[in-house]
Amino acid sequence: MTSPWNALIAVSLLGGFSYAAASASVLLRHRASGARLAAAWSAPTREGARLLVAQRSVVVGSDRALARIGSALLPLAAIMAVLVVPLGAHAISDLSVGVVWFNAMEVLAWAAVWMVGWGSNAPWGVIGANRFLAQGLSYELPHMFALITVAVGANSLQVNQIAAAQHGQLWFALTMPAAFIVYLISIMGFSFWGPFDQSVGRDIVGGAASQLSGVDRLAFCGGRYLLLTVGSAMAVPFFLGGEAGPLLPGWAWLLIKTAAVLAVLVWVGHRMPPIRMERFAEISWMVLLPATIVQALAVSIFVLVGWM
Amino acid sequence: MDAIAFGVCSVGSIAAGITVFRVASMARATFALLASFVLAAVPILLLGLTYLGVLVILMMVMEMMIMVVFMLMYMMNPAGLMPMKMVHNNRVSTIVAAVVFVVLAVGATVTPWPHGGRRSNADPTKALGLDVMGPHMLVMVIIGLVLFATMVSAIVLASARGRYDRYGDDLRVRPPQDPVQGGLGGRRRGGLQR
Amino acid sequence: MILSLYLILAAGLFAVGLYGLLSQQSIVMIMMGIELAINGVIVAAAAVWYFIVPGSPDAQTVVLVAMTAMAVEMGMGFAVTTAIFRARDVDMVDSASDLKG
Amino acid sequence: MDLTAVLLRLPVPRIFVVSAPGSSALRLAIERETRARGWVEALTPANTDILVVCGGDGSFLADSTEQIWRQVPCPRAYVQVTTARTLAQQLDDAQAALRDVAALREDAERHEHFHDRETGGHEMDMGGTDHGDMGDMDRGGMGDMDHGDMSMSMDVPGGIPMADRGSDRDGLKLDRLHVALGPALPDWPTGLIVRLVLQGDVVQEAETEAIGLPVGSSFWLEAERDALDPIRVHAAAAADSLQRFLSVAGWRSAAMTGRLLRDELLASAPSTAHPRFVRWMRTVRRSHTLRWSISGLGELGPDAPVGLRGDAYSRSMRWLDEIAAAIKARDADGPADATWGSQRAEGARAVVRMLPSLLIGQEFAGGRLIVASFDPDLETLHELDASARMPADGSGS
Repeated sequence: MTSPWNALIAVSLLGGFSYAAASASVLLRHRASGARLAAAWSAPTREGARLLVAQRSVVVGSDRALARIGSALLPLAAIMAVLVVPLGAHAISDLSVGVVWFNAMEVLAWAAVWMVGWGSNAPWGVIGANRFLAQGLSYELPHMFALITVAVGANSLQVNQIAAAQHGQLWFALTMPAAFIVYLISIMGFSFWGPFDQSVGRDIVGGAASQLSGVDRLAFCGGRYLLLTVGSAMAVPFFLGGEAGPLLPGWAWLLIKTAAVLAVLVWVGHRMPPIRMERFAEISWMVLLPATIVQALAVSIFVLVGWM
Repeated sequence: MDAIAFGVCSVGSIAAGITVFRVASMARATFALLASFVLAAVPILLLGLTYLGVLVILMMVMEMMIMVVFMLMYMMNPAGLMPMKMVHNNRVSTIVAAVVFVVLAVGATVTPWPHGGRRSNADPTKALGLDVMGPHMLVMVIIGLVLFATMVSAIVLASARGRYDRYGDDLRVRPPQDPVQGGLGGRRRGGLQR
Repeated sequence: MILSLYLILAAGLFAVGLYGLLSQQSIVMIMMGIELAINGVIVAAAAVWYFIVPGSPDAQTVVLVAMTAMAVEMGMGFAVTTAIFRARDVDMVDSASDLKG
Repeated sequence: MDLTAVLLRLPVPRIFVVSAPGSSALRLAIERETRARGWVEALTPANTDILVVCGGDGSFLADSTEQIWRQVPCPRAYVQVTTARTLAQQLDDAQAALRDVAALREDAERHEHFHDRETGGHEMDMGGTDHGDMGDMDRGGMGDMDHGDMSMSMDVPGGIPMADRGSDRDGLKLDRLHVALGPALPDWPTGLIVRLVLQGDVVQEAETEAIGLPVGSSFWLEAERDALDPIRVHAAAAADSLQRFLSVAGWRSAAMTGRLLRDELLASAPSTAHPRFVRWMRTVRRSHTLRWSISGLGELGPDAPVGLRGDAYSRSMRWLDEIAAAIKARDADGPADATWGSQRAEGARAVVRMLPSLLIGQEFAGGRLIVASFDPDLETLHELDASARMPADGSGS
């Protein structure tokens, strides 16, 4: 356990990056629709204020308890996941099984989204909730194999050691490209972002989130950006060499790399149309899963032979 | 600190476990069960078994989310709008459960448990890994086989459509005849488009 | 913290699970009972590792095996439920009593 | 000034548009105005600040509007638009109303009180089992969830009957859900209602209805009549359909550019050859993901009208072709297709007839995309039907 200041810094960085991601997303949308670009930077603040003063909506017959727990769980999961993200030399809590912890927290999103969707007692919510489970089952196994590959390559489940294992070597993004791509896909999967936002899709008028308003919606939508940010931040020690980089100090490289991954994901979210669940499920099981298994096998052999 | 956490979590875990059988809504029952698992994982974490504790949380979240779908599929009245008793021999079960609890609890308290061996300094996760990949390799191999057998037989049992339904009697039909087409291949090409 | 408290927690979980296992009619609810009981076993095994045999990881292996048992039980349980449901449209054990040997 | 008042000054309002049949001109005006102000459109009443009802005298949509209004959380404002001239002023007034703390407090109190009563007693309009009735539409016709009646007549709390069951493709006989799509659904063809019976999210039964349109007035026909360059109007109509389709497909950025292009085409602005639109067309046309994600949906064979043949992807690409032709052919104006209006009407008629058979067996997402890939123009259909009854007008088929 390190000082509470570390926790404070980590959480505020998380918030800051998420705000920037939300702003950037609005910016891209304004550019596409021809609206004023200058309004984008303040848009998340304005939206937050709007949701803070709004009543929480009540749908007759809805399971309010579940919906509210669910929307609060989403940001909570992201904040707990950030505990193991290394910041400078030390994470807030550098668990010896940081990878597994991160995975467990990210899976909490399944429960959160499902609770919100089911609790809304609207067909949209239920369809959205079940879509998210289908998506979760599709991305999760390849995602886990990607994480396993990283852990095998670094000989550790501890996030800092994974980053350290890439010092003076090729980054894991280069030595295990399949795992890296799958990892990026699964970030978008668990934060239901961009091509994988079918669970809150427009065709089901917002899906799981369709009946949310007020603080609940703020927590839910904010939590989604937090998850996206945590996923991007985690990509840096996993695949992009942690704080390795010339000239600048380590923490600066961490921030730059995180921002870069986040920017790519936000851009992809606007550049690509969503992928329908039934199509992605088959791709995931028939292409991504075998690819990650082969990747894991290859990395294991490299480790045994001593190349990594 | 640890003692408080242990007390709160273990009482909460058992309470959540009881809630599972008291609520009418299937969704709530599932999440009560999930809460019970997560709370029971905290005492495990307190013992220093970080890997197993986190693994319990990870696995149970996924398992419960799959379970909830089945609950909604097969239970009548999944939303619990209508309170209904779905129990048989409730009294006998309660008594049996209570007796078992008392016997086990008394046994746990009065038994003179042998006092612990030497605590090794090694990381328990690493020790577990070395164990299942070494002395207990056979256990892992068997677990693997059992899981594989389970996957195959569960799919055989649950699936209504086999490959003859998909590919036709001589297995030559391409693309496969699925009610909803997947993302790979099998797109019908030809005169229809454009 | 002492061993017996952990074992009482495990006994409590096991007993609640046993109650569900014995009293519920729906197959899915019975499976919930089984899961609770197995979770009791997991807690007990973890406690035994810490207090009795911390030197060897055998008890940890038991936890892994118990978790596998849960997964297998779930997978097979749902498969059987689906098969019965498709064939006979029931999900209550009382209605499937002719499956008794 | 207290905190609430400060917070109330900040938000960018979200508007939810309910458009009556025959009010496409107003809908387009609202969309233009929304964009100019940088406002955002809401997808559901629960996330709405300003409810805008456009067109009609209020009687037609009264029932569902009432339902929607009930779900809008405070602070909220209501606007009934009848002409485009007063639109800007009305929206300004609504925004001012959203900052009036005292009035909002009062409204919020009433609203809360109402909800307490409603949720406390479980009095439900969900239990209605006559699916044909418009008043049955809980959630303002955005998809009601009335569980069908059940043979077991149990005394249930709140009068909510349990879902009925029926056979499905997996042979599991699961619960069924009755959902009505339209008329007040974002990105949905005006005046169309589709009633679905869902199992999970698989469509088991479907029936379509084109709700009666009080005044026969078709925006697109009028625009074509008034325009100097009908081809641009045709392209604008295609852009409108395409942006809706892309929006349903979830590709929000592309849909928004499509909407901008539509307005530029209608305004006959010279900027349509702007590199932004050229780039947009290239992006949409070359998107493998889009093609891969939607091809094979709702295929129609040679017995369908020419404009509808193929699958959802080829239909959307035809819209793109139309737009591209209009943008490129600025100088060399060919003769516009004189039968454009009647083709639209015939297409809409065919769609209403064929939709059920196309929807059954699809998953919900596929179903929405199929409907969006036709985007039937019921206004034109009704106008031409009406004028065909009057012998003086010969523009019908």
